[in-house]
Amino acid sequence: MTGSTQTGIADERIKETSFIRKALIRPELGGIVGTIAVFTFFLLTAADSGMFNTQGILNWSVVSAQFMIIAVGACLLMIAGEFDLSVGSMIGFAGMLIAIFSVTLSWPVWVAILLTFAICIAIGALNGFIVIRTGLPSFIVTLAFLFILRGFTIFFPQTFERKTIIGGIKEAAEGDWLAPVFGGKIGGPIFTWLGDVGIIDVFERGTRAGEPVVDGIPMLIVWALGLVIFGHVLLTRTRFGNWIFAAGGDAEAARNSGVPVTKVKIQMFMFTAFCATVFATCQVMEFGSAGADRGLLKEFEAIIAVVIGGALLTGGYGSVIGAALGALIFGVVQQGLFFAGVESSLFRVFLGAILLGAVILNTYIRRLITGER
Amino acid sequence: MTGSTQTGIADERIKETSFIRKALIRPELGGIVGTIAVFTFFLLTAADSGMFNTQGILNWSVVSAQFMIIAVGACLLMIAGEFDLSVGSMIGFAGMLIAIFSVTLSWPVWVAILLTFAICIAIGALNGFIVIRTGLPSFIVTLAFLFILRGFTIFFPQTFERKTIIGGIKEAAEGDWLAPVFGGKIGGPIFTWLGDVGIIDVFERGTRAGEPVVDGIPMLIVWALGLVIFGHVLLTRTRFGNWIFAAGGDAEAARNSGVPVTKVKIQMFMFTAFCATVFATCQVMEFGSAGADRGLLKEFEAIIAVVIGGALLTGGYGSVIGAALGALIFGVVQQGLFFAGVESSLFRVFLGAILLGAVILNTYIRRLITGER
Amino acid sequence: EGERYVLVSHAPDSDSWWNTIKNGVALAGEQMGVEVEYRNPPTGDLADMARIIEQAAASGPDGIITTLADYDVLSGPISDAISSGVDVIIINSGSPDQARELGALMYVGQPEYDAGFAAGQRAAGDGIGSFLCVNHYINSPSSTERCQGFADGLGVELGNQMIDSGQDPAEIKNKVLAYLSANPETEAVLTLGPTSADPTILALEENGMAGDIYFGTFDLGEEIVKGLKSGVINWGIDQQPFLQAYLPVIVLANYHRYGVLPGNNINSGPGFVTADGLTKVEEFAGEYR
Amino acid sequence: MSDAIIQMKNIQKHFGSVIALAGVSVDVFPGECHCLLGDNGAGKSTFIKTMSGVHKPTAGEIFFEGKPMSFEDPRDAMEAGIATVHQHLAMIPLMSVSRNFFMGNEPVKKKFGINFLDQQKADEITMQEMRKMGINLRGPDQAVGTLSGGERQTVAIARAVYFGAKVLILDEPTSALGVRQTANVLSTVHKVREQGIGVVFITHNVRHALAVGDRFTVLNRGQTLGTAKRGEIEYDELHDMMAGGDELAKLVPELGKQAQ
Amino acid sequence: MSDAIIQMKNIQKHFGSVIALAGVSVDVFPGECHCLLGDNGAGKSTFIKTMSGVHKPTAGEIFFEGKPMSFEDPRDAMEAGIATVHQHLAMIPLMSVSRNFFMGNEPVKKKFGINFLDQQKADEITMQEMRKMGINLRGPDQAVGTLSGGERQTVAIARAVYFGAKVLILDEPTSALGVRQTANVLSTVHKVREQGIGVVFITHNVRHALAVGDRFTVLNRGQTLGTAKRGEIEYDELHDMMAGGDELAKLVPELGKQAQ
Ligand SMILES: Nc1ncnc2c1ncn2[C@@H]1O[C@H](COP(=O)(O)OP(=O)(O)OP(=O)(O)O)[C@@H](O)[C@H]1O
Ligand SMILES: Nc1ncnc2c1ncn2[C@@H]1O[C@H](COP(=O)(O)OP(=O)(O)OP(=O)(O)O)[C@@H](O)[C@H]1O
Ligand SMILES: [Mg+2]
Ligand SMILES: [Mg+2]
Repeated sequence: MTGSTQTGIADERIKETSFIRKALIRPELGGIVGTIAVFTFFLLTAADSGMFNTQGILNWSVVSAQFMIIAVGACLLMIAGEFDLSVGSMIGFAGMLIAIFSVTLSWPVWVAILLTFAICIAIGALNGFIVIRTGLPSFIVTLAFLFILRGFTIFFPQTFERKTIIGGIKEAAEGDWLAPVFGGKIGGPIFTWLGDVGIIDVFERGTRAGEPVVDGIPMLIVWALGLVIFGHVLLTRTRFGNWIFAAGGDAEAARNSGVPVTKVKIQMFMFTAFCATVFATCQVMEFGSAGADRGLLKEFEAIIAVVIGGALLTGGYGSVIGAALGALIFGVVQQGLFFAGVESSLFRVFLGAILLGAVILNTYIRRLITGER
Repeated sequence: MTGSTQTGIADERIKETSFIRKALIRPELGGIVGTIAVFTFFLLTAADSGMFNTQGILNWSVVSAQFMIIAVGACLLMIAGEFDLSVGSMIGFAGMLIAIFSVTLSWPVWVAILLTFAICIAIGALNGFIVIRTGLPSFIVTLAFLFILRGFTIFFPQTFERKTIIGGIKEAAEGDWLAPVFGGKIGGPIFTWLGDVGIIDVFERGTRAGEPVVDGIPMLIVWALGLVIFGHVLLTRTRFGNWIFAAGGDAEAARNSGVPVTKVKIQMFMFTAFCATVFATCQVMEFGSAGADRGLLKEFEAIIAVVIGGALLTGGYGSVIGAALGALIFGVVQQGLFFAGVESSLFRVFLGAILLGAVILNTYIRRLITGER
Repeated sequence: EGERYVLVSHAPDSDSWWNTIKNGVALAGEQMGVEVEYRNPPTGDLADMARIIEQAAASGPDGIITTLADYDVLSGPISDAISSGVDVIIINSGSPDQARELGALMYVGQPEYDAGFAAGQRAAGDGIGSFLCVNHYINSPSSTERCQGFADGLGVELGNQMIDSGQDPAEIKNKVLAYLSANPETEAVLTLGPTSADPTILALEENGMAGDIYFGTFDLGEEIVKGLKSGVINWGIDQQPFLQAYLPVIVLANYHRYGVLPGNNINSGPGFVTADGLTKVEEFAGEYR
Repeated sequence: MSDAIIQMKNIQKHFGSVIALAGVSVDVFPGECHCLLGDNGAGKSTFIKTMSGVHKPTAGEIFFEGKPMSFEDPRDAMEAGIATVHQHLAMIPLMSVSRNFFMGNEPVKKKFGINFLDQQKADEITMQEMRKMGINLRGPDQAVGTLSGGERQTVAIARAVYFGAKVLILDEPTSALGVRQTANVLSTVHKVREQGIGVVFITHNVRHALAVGDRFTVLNRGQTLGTAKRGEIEYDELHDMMAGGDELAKLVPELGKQAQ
Repeated sequence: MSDAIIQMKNIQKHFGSVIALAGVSVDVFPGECHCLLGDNGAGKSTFIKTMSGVHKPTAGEIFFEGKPMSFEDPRDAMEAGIATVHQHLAMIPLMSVSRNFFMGNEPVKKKFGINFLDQQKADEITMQEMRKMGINLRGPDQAVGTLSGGERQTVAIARAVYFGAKVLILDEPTSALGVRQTANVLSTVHKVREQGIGVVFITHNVRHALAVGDRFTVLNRGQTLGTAKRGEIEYDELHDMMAGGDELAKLVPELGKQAQ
């Protein structure tokens, strides 16, 4: 067991690589660089536009938090080697279910929410089950569900309520114990105090004159951070996380090594559905209505955030922190271009360019790390 | 060279398969079965709704022909192992270019059309070039172009014309030699004659009373059939077709065997762009206007038609005839549901279900053919 | 001088009708010497629109001009904006009552349902009993309200008379043809804007029903004006989007400069445009009309 | 015979219309190296896959330490003590060596009542085990994709050995290896066997088999041609059996002999 | 020396920071079988890839039939008469045998002034060539995915031979093959050589090399250890050279010797 000198420490066939470069190259590097670049850009161009006052910060934080919620699900699923194009439709569908249960059928809101979660997670599991059993690419299977779920999202309210938008959920949710978990805000007293001592602005007039302009952190942000931390810990610190990487890296090899690939993949589909439902519930509880158009194209936005964050589209590689940074970049750019006063139709052009730039950078970083060819 | 008895004619390790089954299983089988099923269904449920009179047939033929045009491009590209999510945006973009050239800049329509073809095909080549050079998945690269092209499609007309719909192309195209190639109809006299002798209906009321209900075959259908035949011959009867299969089946192996994979893939991206431009030009010439929202989601519809037609999403396998049948199924179902009076929001649900059913059937057929595991 | 106003709409980027608004607001800004911005959710998602209003408020403008496409979704952000000292004018959708409830300065526009209802009554007066509503934007609540209002104005059940046509012109055209050949007894067609009206005109020309079938449409565009002129379209409902964009800027600027404010809401729409007096409309259709 | 770790009786396996195994029986004793030989497509991989729980046999019985067993999936087999190094490597190039090493058997550490991955332990063990095998990694987080084929094979074997299997299955571990790596692997097999572990060693190469094998079973077209003990059988005999009788030797005498 | 078909002089090849070849010279004569031996990662595949136009050398010269040559891509090399069977098979499983057979060299037939694929000719030739190799296909449209590994290897070799190469390069054609298939491949090499074609045969297996080789070049870590003629060198010597000197043989004497 000693004859192998080919693995001696010094290898004359490898040119040197510097230490700093090695310390820097990690999956999130692209996301970190991007985040720094984006903030630098907007600090230079839009500093006095209100983008970085309390309200402004809350604004892009909330938008980024939205992206984060679905990006975490999409990220873990992508690392597990699959992806889900039905996320956007699932958001619309879940919101509509809550509305129908709580408004049309007048069930208690907590029942509506829990039941919706159960149904959506079951649909996620069905997605996963079909993908695994038929061996079809998840692109196709979830594309089918993109259409099916959107179809029902339009059909149900038209059939039951003859509208494509169902409102009145805020009223229905009054006094409900579960609704504030999604639609509430936390930290109110702190913000009141901050407003009182003048650290943040207060409303100048109206019924809420004297109250701080930001009266708490929306639960949406709490969910986003919670999911990012959960996802990150799950992925990097647990054995299940290792299985996610393995399932996405090479399903066959993982299966041979005793990783329960089928279970892992289906659970990731369920988790993605869970994230979509969290997104939908927060939105419905905040705005009090569900519309048939909610969530359009969100699946792409989730995938874009994840890919900007350094994950490999084909699975087996990525990071939740990266995806969260991707979501932050996405949110800040989307809102920031507005603050900077850029023509809104050009947003898509920017988005496309950022996406291309980010993946090229990420690919380069990944090749350095994994020695992939 | 004779010691190998393992390949003797009779192999006791293979159970028998019937001759008929072998004769039947071909890539298009799923498409053929689907087409028969769809027509049977609508003949039974919607026979008296006018779906199968002259007008009705023309109706779903035109819709199917549209899908076919983009499906042929998507099919060849998919067989070459890539796909293009920017097809829909390209349709909008191409139409807008024609409108801007011919209306805003008042250039002759034929110049506008030819220049648009040149620009769009160049963009297709750029797509392909980026995919090949960076080794990124085409999903990401073309997703970026989906956004970039749509952004410009909205930005240009707003900047030049302060509108998002540019009309007046019909007027500009009057007397142009190239415009009728895309927007005209052929076979008018034959239809007049058919109407006169009573084989097809004539209008009973309105401004056109006495004229035959169908006064010619739109060039759209001619283009569709032409492209299908061209694609089919190219794929199955030329050496280039073999290279398309090879490039998609295993790019590395193909390259080692001397197939110019890079060239093949880039040319297929260009061909897809060409098909999208044909689609856009036909539409602009027929309707006389270009809108910033044209072509939305067409990329998915093309992919769905191709996949229903039996192609493998990951490349190396498929058939243009199958894709054409997929487009036909798509068009007939979409229009047929109207004739049959089904709630229109359920169309998406049907589409999703058909997609799932078709790919499962196709996967089964493919495994029989290729012995894939 | 130099006031800044932001107009937030609920329409997706590529919508042609809203383009008129965009042009109107730009013109008003130029004339009044104020800075104006037009913002909209790229996909038409109202939840995204709420964020844009919040963001507009954060950027500290002097006034916000916004639609009220869904009271539930938008009331929160709008009332927060008002409370933080931004003056708000509601345009286009929502209702004068809702605008007042929120504390907006005024309402400029014509509620979708009411417009549809009025159109329905007019059609009923012309002896119409059944119709086809070509909805090219089924996801949006306001489109559905127009169809629903029309049906209620006619006094019939909406049911299957509204079709989800999609936005592809060829598909719209062929779906209309399919519907009309499957339901030949249909007496009227209602389209919701240029996107659905233009292909519908072609469809009717193709099946010979042009000029024969009763045809009404919302909003104006080049082809619609031609249709009105040739008699294919009986009437168009014009809310004059230009005014919905232009007037609020004028009102806000004058309010901020001189403290003057009209006492009433403004009805932007004169209602129906018919073949009479189309010249101006023709000239500026899609741009300012 | 009753002290065999694993007994496979009359195993059959069909894939659709393909009969991959038509009744194969093999048993493995502790401390022996049981070689499975056979031509391409003979069913060797399929056979050991039923042994390691990847496939379920269509018919036949498996006894593990005397008790009838049926493995639902590879985890079951692993937990029972069957470690497998598959022909097509069970390594994931994008993952680090230590994550690969512990894939499916990650060490955990309880913290706040939750089972966390014990990354530190995993890293230490990986480095140490790889060093034992003569491979000096740049670090435990080096991606497997950066290793050479021989190194990867060694990681896979080290992993299997480390997890204290009672039976170690190696599916053609030497086929793509050079002389040095081959010697390395063979001496590992030798060492493992001396620890009392039963080894199932699959190869095309009769010499490799003879170098370490105690018993030899030849498969042919899904059936056993019999099992022989070391010393009972000679190189030529084994070679002819693999080639499906002596016909081949006659046909290409010069090359056939010299080659193996 | 001037009648060598191909002369590779001092070929270097770097991949980023990896030096795969550090100056290797080899020449091939008509009708000879030149064996390339070497451990994993020695650079054998990289070397023949520069020969067949897949890689461009970082430094060094290639002379083909005495004239300096630089191949832009594999087509150039093929057209010059260099046929290669790559280690990782150049076969596409989803495509039919006949389409694979002619991949990159499809026969064409002019009709209406357009070059159409001559499918019938392709099918006939494929069936006939495969029959020559002892493989009876179900039909020319059978997918390669349904063939066994050995059969696929044979298709690849048959293809290379058919296209009338002046040099045939085989990259480890036998490593995954059983006894019978190996004998088959070796006898094919023998036949090809007798037709006056130069063969470059890469293997880890010294016996396979000795069975058919005329000259032997050993690569080690990107460098040549020298070239020897048949009869000038013995099994043990070659084996030790491959293993990088005799140190190995001392370390694992029993196994090392017996194994190969
Ligand atoms: N999943 C599968 N589906 C269908 N047939 C299969 C499957 N796996 C193996 N086979 C077939 O079963 C037979 C035995 O294959 P197996 O891989 O066990 O052979 P092997 O002895 O390991 O060959 P090699 O020496 O080439 O590795 C072959 O005919 C093969 O084609
Ligand atoms: N495309 C590439 N990019 C980077 N490194 C490469 C590439 N191809 C080969 N190498 C490296 O070059 C060296 C030689 O590889 P090569 O494949 O030529 O070896 P080989 O002698 O064929 O080995 P084997 O016997 O395992 O096939 C190895 O260190 C390998 O990792
Ligand atoms: Mg095997
Ligand atoms: Mg090699």
